[in-house]
Amino acid sequence: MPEEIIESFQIRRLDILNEKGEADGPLMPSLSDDLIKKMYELFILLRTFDRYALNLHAEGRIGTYASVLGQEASQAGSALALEKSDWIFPSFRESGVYLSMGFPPRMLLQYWSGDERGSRVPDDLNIFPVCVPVGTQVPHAVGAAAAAKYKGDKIAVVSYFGDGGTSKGDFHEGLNMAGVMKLPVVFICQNNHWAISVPLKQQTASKTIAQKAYAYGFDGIQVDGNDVFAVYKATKEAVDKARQGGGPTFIECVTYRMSDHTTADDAKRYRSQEEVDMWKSKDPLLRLKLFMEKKGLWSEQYGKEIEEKTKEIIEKEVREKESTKDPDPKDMFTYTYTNLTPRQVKQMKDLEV
Amino acid sequence: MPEEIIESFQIRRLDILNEKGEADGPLMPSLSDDLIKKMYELFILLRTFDRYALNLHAEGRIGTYASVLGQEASQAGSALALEKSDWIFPSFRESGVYLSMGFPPRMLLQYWSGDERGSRVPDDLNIFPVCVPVGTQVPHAVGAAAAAKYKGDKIAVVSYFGDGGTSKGDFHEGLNMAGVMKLPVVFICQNNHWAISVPLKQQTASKTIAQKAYAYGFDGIQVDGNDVFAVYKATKEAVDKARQGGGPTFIECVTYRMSDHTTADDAKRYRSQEEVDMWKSKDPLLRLKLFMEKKGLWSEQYGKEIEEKTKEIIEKEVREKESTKDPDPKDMFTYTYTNLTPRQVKQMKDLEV
Amino acid sequence: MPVLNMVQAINLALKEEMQRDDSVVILGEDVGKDGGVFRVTEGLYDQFGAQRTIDTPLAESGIVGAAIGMAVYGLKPVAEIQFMGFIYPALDQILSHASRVRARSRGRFSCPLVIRTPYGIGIKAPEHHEESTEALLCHTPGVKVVVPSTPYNAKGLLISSIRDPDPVIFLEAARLYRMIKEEVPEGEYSLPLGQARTAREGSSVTLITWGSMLHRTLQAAEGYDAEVIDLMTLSPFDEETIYKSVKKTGRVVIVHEAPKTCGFGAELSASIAEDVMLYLKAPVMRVTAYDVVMPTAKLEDYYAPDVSRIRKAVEEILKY
Amino acid sequence: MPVLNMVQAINLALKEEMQRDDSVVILGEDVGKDGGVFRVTEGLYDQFGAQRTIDTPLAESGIVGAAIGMAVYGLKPVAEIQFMGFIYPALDQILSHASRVRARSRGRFSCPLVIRTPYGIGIKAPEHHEESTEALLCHTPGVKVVVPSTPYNAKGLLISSIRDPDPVIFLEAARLYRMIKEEVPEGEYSLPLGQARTAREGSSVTLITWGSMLHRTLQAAEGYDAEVIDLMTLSPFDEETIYKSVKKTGRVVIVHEAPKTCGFGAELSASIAEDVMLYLKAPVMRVTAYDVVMPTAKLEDYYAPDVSRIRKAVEEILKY
Ligand SMILES: Cc1ncc(C[n+]2csc(CCOP(=O)(O)OP(=O)(O)O)c2C)c(N)n1
Ligand SMILES: Cc1ncc(C[n+]2csc(CCOP(=O)(O)OP(=O)(O)O)c2C)c(N)n1
Ligand SMILES: [Mg+2]
Ligand SMILES: [Mg+2]
Repeated sequence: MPEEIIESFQIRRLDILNEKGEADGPLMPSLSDDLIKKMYELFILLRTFDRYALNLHAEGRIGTYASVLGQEASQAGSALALEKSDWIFPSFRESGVYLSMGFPPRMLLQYWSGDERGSRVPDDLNIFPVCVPVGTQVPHAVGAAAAAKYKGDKIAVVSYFGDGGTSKGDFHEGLNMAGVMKLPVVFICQNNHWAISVPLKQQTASKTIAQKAYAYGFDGIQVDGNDVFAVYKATKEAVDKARQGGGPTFIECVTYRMSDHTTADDAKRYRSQEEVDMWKSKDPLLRLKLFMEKKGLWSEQYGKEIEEKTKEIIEKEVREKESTKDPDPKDMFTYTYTNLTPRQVKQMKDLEV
Repeated sequence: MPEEIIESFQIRRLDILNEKGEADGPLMPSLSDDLIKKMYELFILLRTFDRYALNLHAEGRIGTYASVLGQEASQAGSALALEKSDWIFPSFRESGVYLSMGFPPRMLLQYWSGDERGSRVPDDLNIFPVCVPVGTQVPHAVGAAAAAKYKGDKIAVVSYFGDGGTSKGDFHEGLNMAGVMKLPVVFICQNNHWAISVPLKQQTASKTIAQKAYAYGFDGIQVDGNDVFAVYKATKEAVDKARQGGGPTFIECVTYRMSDHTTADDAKRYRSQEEVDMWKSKDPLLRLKLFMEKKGLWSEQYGKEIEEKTKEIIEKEVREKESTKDPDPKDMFTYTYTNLTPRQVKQMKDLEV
Repeated sequence: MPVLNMVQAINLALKEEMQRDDSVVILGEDVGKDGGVFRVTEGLYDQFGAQRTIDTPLAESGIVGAAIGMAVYGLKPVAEIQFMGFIYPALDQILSHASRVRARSRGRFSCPLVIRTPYGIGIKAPEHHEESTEALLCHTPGVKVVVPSTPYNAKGLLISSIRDPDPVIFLEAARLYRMIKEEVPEGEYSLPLGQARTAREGSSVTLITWGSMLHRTLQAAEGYDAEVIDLMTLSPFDEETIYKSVKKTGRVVIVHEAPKTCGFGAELSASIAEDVMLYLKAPVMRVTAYDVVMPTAKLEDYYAPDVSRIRKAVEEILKY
Repeated sequence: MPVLNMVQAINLALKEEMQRDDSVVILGEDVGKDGGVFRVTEGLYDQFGAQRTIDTPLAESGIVGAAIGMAVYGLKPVAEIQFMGFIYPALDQILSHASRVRARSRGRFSCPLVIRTPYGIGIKAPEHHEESTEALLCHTPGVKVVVPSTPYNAKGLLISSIRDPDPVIFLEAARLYRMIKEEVPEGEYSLPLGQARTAREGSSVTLITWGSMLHRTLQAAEGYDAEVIDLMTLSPFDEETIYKSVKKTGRVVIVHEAPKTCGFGAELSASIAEDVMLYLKAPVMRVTAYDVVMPTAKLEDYYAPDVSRIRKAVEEILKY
């Protein structure tokens, strides 16, 4: 009875599309040209939305905004692998996921303006409103997955969070419960290397984030989060497995937050330009474009067309958002409970003056 | 750039002393006869204390009590590897750790009677009072370790918790911080297979508890928790490593809760007698005794002497505890803040009537 | 009609609601096979199976967080927190989410969950097992707080809580679990949330209390022409019943077992002062626990109001 | 004397205490290299290094739990919670541990820590960034709650809080951080905890408030013979100063930005009713936020008291 090895693990990493736009043959999933174009068009949508949102903030026309620049592959790539019937529990940096699922851009802008009507998710989307307290959305996803399993619904639930989110107790409690109950849930960590000013190394001593899954008895995989094919493939496999009763999967998308944390932040205070530049060369859009060019799926004209179409869409959404009247102050009473309490009825009278 | 393995882990398990009392030669640490006898004597102390406590509860002379029966090797074995200058943050099932560190038995009985003076830890012991909210003591240990490191004190901090405790957010937040800061702290999980009525399998899907350490970037090891030599050795190595700046270690002691959860519980409602019987054969005391017999360290007479001496000690402690007057109700005011608040001064007058 | 104690009455409410509605599921620590540490969920595991009486890992924030996810998805989860002292790790989920799902999503999502938890003094259990921090929850718009005081109202209120479309915290006085028995109808009946009851009529002083303290208060009221109001729901609380009584008696004593400062009694007193002060013949008095860290068993009897402390206040207020 | 805003005053207090006492350490999210999201800890990382200005992982319960361990071990940790809305996950550590270390161990251990956190409305930030739930903490015996209202008292109170042997929650009104500047002495001075100050003298009505609301209240008081009391410490609060003023004016308006029900105003009102009711010429009034889920930027101006709502209450109470 010597000292013995009783368990071992190996953490896999998936890379398909490299920075030159070359895809690994055997690993490359079979994707229709339409889907690949959709990926590209979503990238443009996300990037355009992001640019407009940053500008609108700079002009004081919306409030604090959290940019998704650099994380397009992680967000659009994973969202595209989902069905409309799947449920999504995002954090606050998932504008790209919302947009990819068809959430109206003007509502996102409303949200970032502090207008809560922006969080009245359209009835045909099973995506939860933005969750600000980091990590707290994880148990919600687990509970929804438990409910789906109990009801026999063949859906998957996806929870998004950042590298910082993995430090929170709720992350742990949620993943552990998902493991025990073998729930149809996929945990997608966008490891963008920073939690405001805290670099990954100070967030956790774990070499990969993917390996944290093994603490909960299910598989974790690391993917190049700037590689839309890898993200798509890993997510697709995970949601399929979830729907088939195979239990949870953890996906670490290794990516980078190209912007400041939010418009309230100044990243120059704590990180080097060299680091940012290094990641510029790993841009998810550039490599997708190179790939498509090689396949004959991209031309200058197509590129221009998409850009213009997208700009038009976003500008229209901005106009619509800006022409929306401010919410009725009474809304805060109306939605606190299903019915007003007697005390609220009295208090509401203040607003009538 | 194919799918590749980027990280791998192996979980080790340490067994030294088997159920027949045979020790593995190469793994056996070199222990003085005195230390081995001390282990035995502590086992008897723990068991005697436990028996008396259960009886006192049955007679209504103390309140709810959490038995340590079956976990003597995990508790005494680990405590014996510590120095007096080390700091300990126990949960509520560590009577055996308290006793092994020299905590007065009568104070433990006071504690379990709801007399808070039992938690006024003697000045020469760095052990924290019982922590009831599961898992919450883990960050305390981490903070103490950070303080020790900051001050340059060459000590180790030890935190104890159960298998159930590993599910709590505080466990996660504490271990993660310890990993990042590379702190001199040892996490000892007494995996006794049950958290009240919840069996290990429903607590976590992780095959071992030890492997959870790899989520935090440090080593975890599983030991036979009913094998005092294995527990001692693993703990000693871990505290030495901590003191030398090597950072945290996680030790999973695989053991079994032989009694009900507490005197308020009836384990027959949820677990089988067969399982309990199976673990009886793995008794930590029996195998230590067999080992000592073989080594000529145990004789009937020695056994009887120790039992009687221990009984006398415990009986004296029980008498002392029972002859102690009840605490002054004013104590609840006296210790809430360093100084009484004006409001408390007024309220305290009630007690003067 | 069966004569039940509070544990049995709550158990019956759960059983009937689970029978009636497949979307009602129970989750928590030891609620399944063990039937709960107070046996409140006894028998439900056998009847409804592990899918509907879920023994969770030891993780209160996870339990409440998962219950929120279930509720949003369309179930009606009834989560148990083993003791109120262990609800604190779940406060973030309650304050930041359960209470806000409806408001945040402007009604697209709602959160019809119930969190049951035993609270309060009187069981001589270890530290953290006898908390009474209802005021924290009552300061949280978006959740309701219900505190039954007898087997009959426990069943009726729990049924209403489960059917309520908003999150409800349901506080069960552990001291009462087996203290009193009374007739409890089988089958459906429900007591509306937000309504107090007059547990005793009287005209010279109004005693306001809830949950565990009701019984001591009733005892203390004996021999006086005292009205006793049992709030039953703390949030939203029934101003009307209180004010009616205050207008009649002009004297108010509030009894609760939480520390005085910022306890729910403060709100009652402040509301009365604001709205019906001109009817008062005497200052509103509060009989409460002291502003100290809650002591354990040996001192707990000195901590919370007992009959004699309540009587003393009644005597004093009657002097005005 | 330097003229500083509140951020600078707090920064100075931290710097001076860290210089004076090696056992003072800072920990929290982004407090180190970034100097805090409001720049309150700016420069401390450069001066005192990563050992004393610790950028922690994103884990509020862990931060407070670790701070407790540090305090018990002999340090004087000053933990920052990035916004008060993120203190909830740490409430368990505060309520179950920080507040009880001394009582539980009968004085063997103590917990001299400070938890700083920005609170309150007025910065148009996303959800959860403008909470004002001080009442929860004031209902917790064993912790103190301090809320400065100007750069000068922020520095003095923070120094006292750091030196206090018990745990202190230090609430910094984010709206005030850069709103006002005043002379703040360099070097040691401290303001005792538990003492209110009369920010404005008057004799016809007493306005009681704290933190961010002080300035609106002072504005509202203009033109009236109103006394304004700035509590500065909420727990334990200064009954004496309040009662003295109430005895003089006979009229009280309490102003806070938390929802009304079970806000700290309830305690003030109840205490006044209990202890000095006979001096009152009018019901004690509360001007507070509404009992609703706190709205975000677009509606926040309708939510909390503004000058006109405070004035309305003053006008009304003066009619009595
Ligand atoms: C519980 C909690 N604590 C603190 C914050 C403030 N905060 C907002 S985002 C953030 C960092 C999040 O980092 P990460 O999870 O990596 O997500 P990212 O911003 O990189 O997308 C912090 C500290 C918060 N929102 N919630
Ligand atoms: C936060 C919290 N939740 C619930 C409880 C009630 N409780 C006490 S012990 C226990 C089980 C603990 O299991 P484990 O951690 O394995 O320790 P063991 O009892 O086996 O020593 C529970 C649920 C508690 N004390 N604290
Ligand atoms: Mg990040
Ligand atoms: Mg256990």
